[in-house]
Amino acid sequence: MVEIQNMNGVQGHNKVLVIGGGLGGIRTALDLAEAEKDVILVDKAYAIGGLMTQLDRTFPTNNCDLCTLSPNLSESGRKQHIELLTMTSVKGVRGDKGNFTVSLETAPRYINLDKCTACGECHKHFPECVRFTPGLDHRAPTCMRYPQAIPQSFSVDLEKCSDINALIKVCPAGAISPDDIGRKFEIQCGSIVLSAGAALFDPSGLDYLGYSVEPDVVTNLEYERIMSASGPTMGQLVRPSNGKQPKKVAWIQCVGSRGLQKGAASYCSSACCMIALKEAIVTKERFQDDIETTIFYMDMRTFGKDYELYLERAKNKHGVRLIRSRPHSILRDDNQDGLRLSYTTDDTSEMKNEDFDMVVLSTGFKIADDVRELSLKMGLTLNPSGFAVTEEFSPVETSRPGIYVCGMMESPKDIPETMAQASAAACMAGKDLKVSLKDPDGDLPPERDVTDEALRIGVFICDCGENIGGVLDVLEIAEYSKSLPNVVVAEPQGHGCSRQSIEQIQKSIVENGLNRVVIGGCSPRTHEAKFQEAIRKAGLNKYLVEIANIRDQATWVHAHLPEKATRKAKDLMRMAVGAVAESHPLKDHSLPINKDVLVVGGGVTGMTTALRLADQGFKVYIAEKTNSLGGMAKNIHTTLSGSEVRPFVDNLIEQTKAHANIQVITRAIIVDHSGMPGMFKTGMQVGPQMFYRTIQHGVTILATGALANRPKQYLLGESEAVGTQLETDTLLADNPETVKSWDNVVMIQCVGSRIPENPNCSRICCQAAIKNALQIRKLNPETRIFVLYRDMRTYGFQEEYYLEARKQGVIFVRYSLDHLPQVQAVGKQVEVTFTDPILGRAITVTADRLCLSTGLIADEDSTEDLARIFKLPRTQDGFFLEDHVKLRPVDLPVPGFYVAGTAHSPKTIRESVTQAQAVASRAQLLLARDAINLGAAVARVDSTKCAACLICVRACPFDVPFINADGYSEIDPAKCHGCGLCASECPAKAIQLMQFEDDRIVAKLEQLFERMVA
Amino acid sequence: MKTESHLEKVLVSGNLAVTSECGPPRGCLPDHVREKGGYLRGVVDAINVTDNQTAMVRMSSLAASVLLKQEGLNPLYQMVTRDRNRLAMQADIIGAYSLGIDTMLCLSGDHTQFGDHPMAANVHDLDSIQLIQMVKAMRDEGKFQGGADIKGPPKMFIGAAANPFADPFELRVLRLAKKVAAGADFIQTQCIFNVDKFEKWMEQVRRRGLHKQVYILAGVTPMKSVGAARYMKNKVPGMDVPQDLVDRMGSVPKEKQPEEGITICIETIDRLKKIEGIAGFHIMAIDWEEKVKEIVDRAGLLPRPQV
Amino acid sequence: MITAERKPLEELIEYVRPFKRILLVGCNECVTVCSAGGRKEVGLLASGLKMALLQSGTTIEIREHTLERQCDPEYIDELLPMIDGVDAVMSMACGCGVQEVARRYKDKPVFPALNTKFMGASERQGVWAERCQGCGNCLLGMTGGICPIARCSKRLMNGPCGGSVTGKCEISKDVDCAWQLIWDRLKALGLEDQYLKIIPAKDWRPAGGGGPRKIIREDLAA
Amino acid sequence: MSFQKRLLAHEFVVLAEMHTPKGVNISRLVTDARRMKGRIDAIVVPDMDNGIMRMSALAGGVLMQQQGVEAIIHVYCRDRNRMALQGDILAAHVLGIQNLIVVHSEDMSQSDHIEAKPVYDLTEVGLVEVIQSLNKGKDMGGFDLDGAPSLTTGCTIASYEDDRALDVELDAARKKIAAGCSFVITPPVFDLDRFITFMEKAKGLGVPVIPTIFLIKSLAIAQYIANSEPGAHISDELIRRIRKSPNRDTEGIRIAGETIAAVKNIAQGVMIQTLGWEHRLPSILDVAGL
Amino acid sequence: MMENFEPVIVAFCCHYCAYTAADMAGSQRLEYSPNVKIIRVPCSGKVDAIHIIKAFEKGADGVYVAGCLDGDCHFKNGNNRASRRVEYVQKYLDEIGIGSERLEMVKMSAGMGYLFAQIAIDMTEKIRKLGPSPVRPLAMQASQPIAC
Repeated sequence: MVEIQNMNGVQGHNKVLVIGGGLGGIRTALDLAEAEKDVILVDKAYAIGGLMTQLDRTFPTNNCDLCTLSPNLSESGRKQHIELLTMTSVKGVRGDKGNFTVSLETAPRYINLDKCTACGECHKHFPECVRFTPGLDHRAPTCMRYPQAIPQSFSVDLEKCSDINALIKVCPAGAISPDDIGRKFEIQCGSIVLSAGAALFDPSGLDYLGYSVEPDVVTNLEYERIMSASGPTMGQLVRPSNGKQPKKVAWIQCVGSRGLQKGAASYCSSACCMIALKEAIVTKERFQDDIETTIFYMDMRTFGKDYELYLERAKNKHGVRLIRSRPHSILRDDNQDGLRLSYTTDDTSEMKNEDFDMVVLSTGFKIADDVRELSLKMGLTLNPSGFAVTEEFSPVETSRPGIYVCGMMESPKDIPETMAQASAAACMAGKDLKVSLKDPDGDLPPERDVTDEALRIGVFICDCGENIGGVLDVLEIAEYSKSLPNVVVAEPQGHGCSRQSIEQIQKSIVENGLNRVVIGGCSPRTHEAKFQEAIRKAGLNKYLVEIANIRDQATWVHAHLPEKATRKAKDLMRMAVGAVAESHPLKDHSLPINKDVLVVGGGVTGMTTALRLADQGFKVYIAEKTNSLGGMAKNIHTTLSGSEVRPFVDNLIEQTKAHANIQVITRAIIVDHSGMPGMFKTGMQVGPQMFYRTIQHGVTILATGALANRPKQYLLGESEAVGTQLETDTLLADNPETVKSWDNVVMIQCVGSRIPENPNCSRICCQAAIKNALQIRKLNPETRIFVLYRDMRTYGFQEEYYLEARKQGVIFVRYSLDHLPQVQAVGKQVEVTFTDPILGRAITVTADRLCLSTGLIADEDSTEDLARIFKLPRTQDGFFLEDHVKLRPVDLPVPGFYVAGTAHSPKTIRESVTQAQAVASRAQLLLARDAINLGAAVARVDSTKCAACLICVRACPFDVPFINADGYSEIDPAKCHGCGLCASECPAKAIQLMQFEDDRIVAKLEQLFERMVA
Repeated sequence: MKTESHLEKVLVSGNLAVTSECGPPRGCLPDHVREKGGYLRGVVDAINVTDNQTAMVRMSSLAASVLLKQEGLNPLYQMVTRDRNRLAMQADIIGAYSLGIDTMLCLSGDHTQFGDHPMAANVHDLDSIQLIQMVKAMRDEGKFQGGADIKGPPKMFIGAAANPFADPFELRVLRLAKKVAAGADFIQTQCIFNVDKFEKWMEQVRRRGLHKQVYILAGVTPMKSVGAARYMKNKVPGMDVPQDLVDRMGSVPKEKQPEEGITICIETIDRLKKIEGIAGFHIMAIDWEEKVKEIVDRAGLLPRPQV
Repeated sequence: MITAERKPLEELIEYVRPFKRILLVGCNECVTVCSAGGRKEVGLLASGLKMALLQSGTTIEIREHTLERQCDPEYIDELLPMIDGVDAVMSMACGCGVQEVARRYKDKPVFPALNTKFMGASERQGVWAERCQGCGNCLLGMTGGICPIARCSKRLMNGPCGGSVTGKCEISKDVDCAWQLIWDRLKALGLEDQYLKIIPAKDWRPAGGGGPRKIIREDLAA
Repeated sequence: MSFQKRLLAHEFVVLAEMHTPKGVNISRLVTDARRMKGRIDAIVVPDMDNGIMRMSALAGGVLMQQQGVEAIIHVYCRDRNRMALQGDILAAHVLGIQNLIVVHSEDMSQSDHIEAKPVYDLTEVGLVEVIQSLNKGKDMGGFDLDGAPSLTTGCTIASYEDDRALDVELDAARKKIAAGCSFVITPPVFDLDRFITFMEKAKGLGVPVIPTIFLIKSLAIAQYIANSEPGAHISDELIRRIRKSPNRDTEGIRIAGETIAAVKNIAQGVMIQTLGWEHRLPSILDVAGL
Repeated sequence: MMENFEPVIVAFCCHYCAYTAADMAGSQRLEYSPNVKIIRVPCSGKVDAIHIIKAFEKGADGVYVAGCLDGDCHFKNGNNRASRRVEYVQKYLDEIGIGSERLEMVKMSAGMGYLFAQIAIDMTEKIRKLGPSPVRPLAMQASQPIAC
């Protein structure tokens, strides 16, 4: 081993070390890099991507994960601020916050990354010694780990290699280096983010589930692999035992979670319910009535934003069968084809048997031993399950200052929460770092002048896995495209957005002298920028590309009409080829950015965001509607784990008020808004006399919170004995004597939630009920507490408190929407009548206190007002709708806008803080820049045609055009918003909107109808 | 005395003059004119003969005037500037005078849009004030408008119209002043229902001393029904019918409404009589000429003076 | 500016129906400004005519061209290379343009595509209103800068008729009473006295009463 | 006709409030004023109301005059002593401003200069008396002026919650009127019936009453006023109307316009308060039919 | 002809709402008629009358312009201008003889994938009932039934 001391430069500590190249680690690294901060990203695997790269699709959009993740992956590959170290593990950490020294060890890959082109020759000839499988799958996969792997390279297992010299010879690039001995070295950094992810529970030890003996019993991850287009069966759903398509598939939930089995974790793994629903829905979508899907569950934990709607969709639209039961066993008789599940349900004690072709075990997450070891090595305090312990109100800060965690390291969670936490970790880890500016265009080749060249169009068509290729014949489309005028090259391109494909496209541009490019793929809304950048790197002006959306507009929406979808795809390709022929090189316009921030809402979320950004030197305005800071948290006294909320909130308020960079504007009502990212102007009415004030800012953060729901139900507001959980929390803090006097307490869950009028789950009420139940029992262990619930949704570590409550004798009784509890006032008490499903009869409890779990709802009035003023979309139930529910949970679809906290959806204080920090990180991406790119879509006037008629001057919504001294209309590209209204109204056709020129639009029309005339 | 006009004589004599009108028929029905004229014999001092009233084609005002003259009545020849240019108008004026017509009213005329020939060109070579000027120059200077001498100038007694109720109100008196300055000898006003407002107008007229320079004949109209009242209130531009009059018409049974209308008309005349500067009345009983006598009688204006 | 609007398509179809190939000529001056005959309207009309004729089985070729101005011979010369190939010309200009094109190209039928309306001003986007009738002897100095000839329905030169109500003309509530406007303005300017002056009978010769008009600038005329 | 003359002639006056900038960028103020020229009778320029330091009303008023729009400026006792007040009032007259409104100055708690020292050398009534005295050619010290101003002075009535509070307000107004005020500006009108009742009581004041018309920009603003200022009497119905409107900001304009039309025959004018949305004034007047 | 008639419909979709809604329909896998071909524009107000007329001239059987909901336009009032323009062009289409019912203005928010799909279905059905545009070039009418 070669010892290398300190490979960093002078500013060695001005970096963040991110450990773990999964989704969370990548997000953290990207956030930091885009905020112009330096990152070292290490992963012990030979390619980054983590667990998510193995999933087929993700809920709730059922998008292909690779499509959504891979742009992020290749982004990370290109960033100048990120140094990527694969096959590298952390050996030790010395020093303190701001001044860490980390020893690392890189294992030998035996392949020189600089030379390897991932051609696959080595693997073809020596499959046994070339590593490419994820290793998680006990059945042999047949492809690379995933097609967009970063780095794009193989890895050699030298021990298994019998003939090294032969291996060296097959490599055309000469990349095999058997002398690679790896290295040990140290790096310095200022802070560390640990995002090592989770492992999955191994169900082999559970005999009664038959996992180790029955090939048709698989884990959920294996099921994902089977369903995946890049998986072992190329996306064919077949039974491992006989290769036939199953007819009945069952899912068994909570395998390895909620302390149910031997060796199982005590917590809830949080994401498995949604995963099972997704797998069932995707199965149903693909096979409809050919396959029957059944999920055996204990509590359906669809507590995330709009997840309850997903559950409804699974049940009602797709016919996924849901059975509340823990199956007793999975058995197979020798002469029997299927697997026999034995189970009982609530309504009967009789054992039921049912046969299935496949059984999927929803295995939970756990911390892998090596990760636990690493955490201990780094000196972190861990909880008994091996998760890093963090502060209640600072969810990503570990016990060791300067070391942060995100994702599964902190607690089991799903992707959007991981993304939010990853951004939060970036925010916290990067807050003491200086930006290190680098010239972004430094390595760009000069732009080729194509003005006098004859048209040479290259067409590249993505199959996007099954997404496009599954419906239509990509090869056929490519052949067809070749026949179109001026097309020089037309070829299928797999996942066009993968790094590999991008490189091939770039190569083709250079080799074939292409000067226009058409991509047949997904939406230009999401991928145009990526391909623009790609062709720019190949020396073309970035506006010489056109995207035909043959996925979102053809294969996805005409999946059952493959022939017509193919024909439509051809139409779309022809239109794009025609249009790209009319494209011209354009120049981007930019403007200096205003780095001030407007935070709307002064609750915990708003203040946290403001403080994080203010600490970074940005001036922050907090516009708060009420006359004081603090928001909803002021009414909460303790958390489930018993932490005091008040001191935390008071401290936040104090810090906020004292911060030199923060200006708090209370009693501020936003009334108008204009501008664009980096130069917004917002008008508000302030103070009791409501004077009008405008603030100029670069980004806008919505932290407007939510309202405590108070439905007129169960005598709420009528009987003194009835109150919400929030009010009970206050009583517990202020009047413990009253609480002590209660003999019987009933809690009703899901009041005003999960009903047709408000279909979503309020997420926080189950833990609130448990919290109050435990508190009440602490004050008076004699109190009898009944919790009437529909599903207990104590996700993550909340489950442990749920178990504790059960242990203490709190009685949990399930009710259904068909049999709602009945409440009647009796003097100062209330009589609550409900049906016990196990006993099957009605029970009446005379309660001294009825606590209603009413949850949070969106402040309909105010979100509607703000949505109108800021032009933001909302969900059906009035929360702001983020840009991408999975990967961009705190970004709003309007650039420059972010959302955090309960304005996004109901959540706990801790979760709100995470989002607040995440938003602070995301906002820095924009604020780190000095100029905003306005793009090239601006209106341009041809003065020789202009009649100076003033129609553009009057039509422009932003008062940009004017008649200049020469007597012609002039449009300042820096002010033009690019709507094209002037162009469409100009009677002299003197105005063209770049990128949307008339010729380009008419070309599309001409091409669309070309076929019909021919 | 500027002319031989009977109307002028009545006015100069200091009596309250009474005029009424007769719309010529829409066809060759000379008897019709004679019949209408008959109702007014001995009742009024001059009979206005309208000129394509409301822009509908009718027997020419000149011809109908001559018919009345032949009956021994005193026609008041109306002329609008809408249909003829200055040549035609001057020709007709000397023609009329040659046929014994010595009193005329100069108007601009309703817009063709309201009539049955909306496609017709509106001539408006002159406006009403310019017409007055022209007639006055013909009479007093013996000159055609183009400047040539007239052999035997027409001695016309020149009338003009005034609407005290149209907008802009401030301009109404000024416009009257202009007409007086242009040479109007007498004025017939728009139908008066809103006596209060009319009084205000007269006040300004008096302030300017116009009532001493021109004879003002107050226009009145008997309403036949509440429907007619409403129509005039709402549909006729420049007409001011107070709501209480409409209500009053509506408060009596339908068959009594004509009677009520006449009563209102007479009450109006009584009130107008008290206003300083009123030289007479112009009773516009459109297609109701037979009632004029009753009105004049009940208003105490009969018999007509012989001058 | 001279304002115009497109004739009903039906009428235009009848003009061009006998022809195989026509030239549609726009004008980048007044009619562009009033959105009646600029490049855009030329394009719209060409497409519209083609489609309308197609329905009766007639195909027609329409060449489109927009001149800087159709009332100047130098610009009209631009059409020379195009004119031979067409059977007829349709002009999207005011009457001047139509006549000038016809004068220059004597052997081609020339049809008007527009109805020339009036000399007007744009009150606001998309609304043009008559302001001048070109009477050749401007009265505006006496009428507070508001023309009673172009804007009074009866061209009254000495004050409003009896039909003026709340500032609107008797012919329509949408038409301002010109005299109300004049009076308001005179009042605002403190020039009320000006109203009392009688404007004498107008000499209409400069308005065209003396036959087709011509302006000759001796110093400029060639 | 000037504002003063219109008041005397009992003609309906339309006033609009426009704030001076916090800073020296007067372009918006000037543009707004120019746009409204001819459509309103005068522009009311508040001084540093709400305790927000801005360019002084005196300069703002002069700017308005320069644009050819008559100005009415606020004067109050919080920020200036009797010397400064008198000096500024004389200056105002010399620079062409003929109208003043003596307003009640708000306390400094919501100010952007909370540390500032309030002056209160004079009371409001005292200030009115001073103006009258100046009009007559004498200053507060009893010294003769070399040339006396002639200023029309108005006063305001504050928001009141009940009849008792109203009586107090009317009493105060009466005193100011006795001291020389010749018109009063009322608080914003949101409830027409209530305003009619108010007008019956206010008849006795004997001077023209000009209600404030407040532009409600959003639902949140309406709710805020309803909650924080019960005296404003924003009805649930009004709030519902805004909530249900497909276009909430133009709904406010419609409400303001309709209110103006409704008070046209009851009051002697309106003072429109748009608080930053002066560009909406023309639309309000359009709705009002003015 | 009518039975096999597959109309071709052009949908001009604004980038911010309608096009996003179309993408949304895609990610929700909402099936709609393949007859609808989308042309993306930054704002529905960018759709020129000429673009609409040209679409018909080239052979479209139906056209619709899809913008944001009232008050939601990213460019203030582009969608309302588009509405007015569509009304104007509808009148012209009547004059030409194509018929105003072949052109529509629709409005939706970015989240309304279902509405996008529904409108595509409805519009296709409506145009199918109306039959081919009377101005589909003669050459096209002569050719075999046009499937989409």
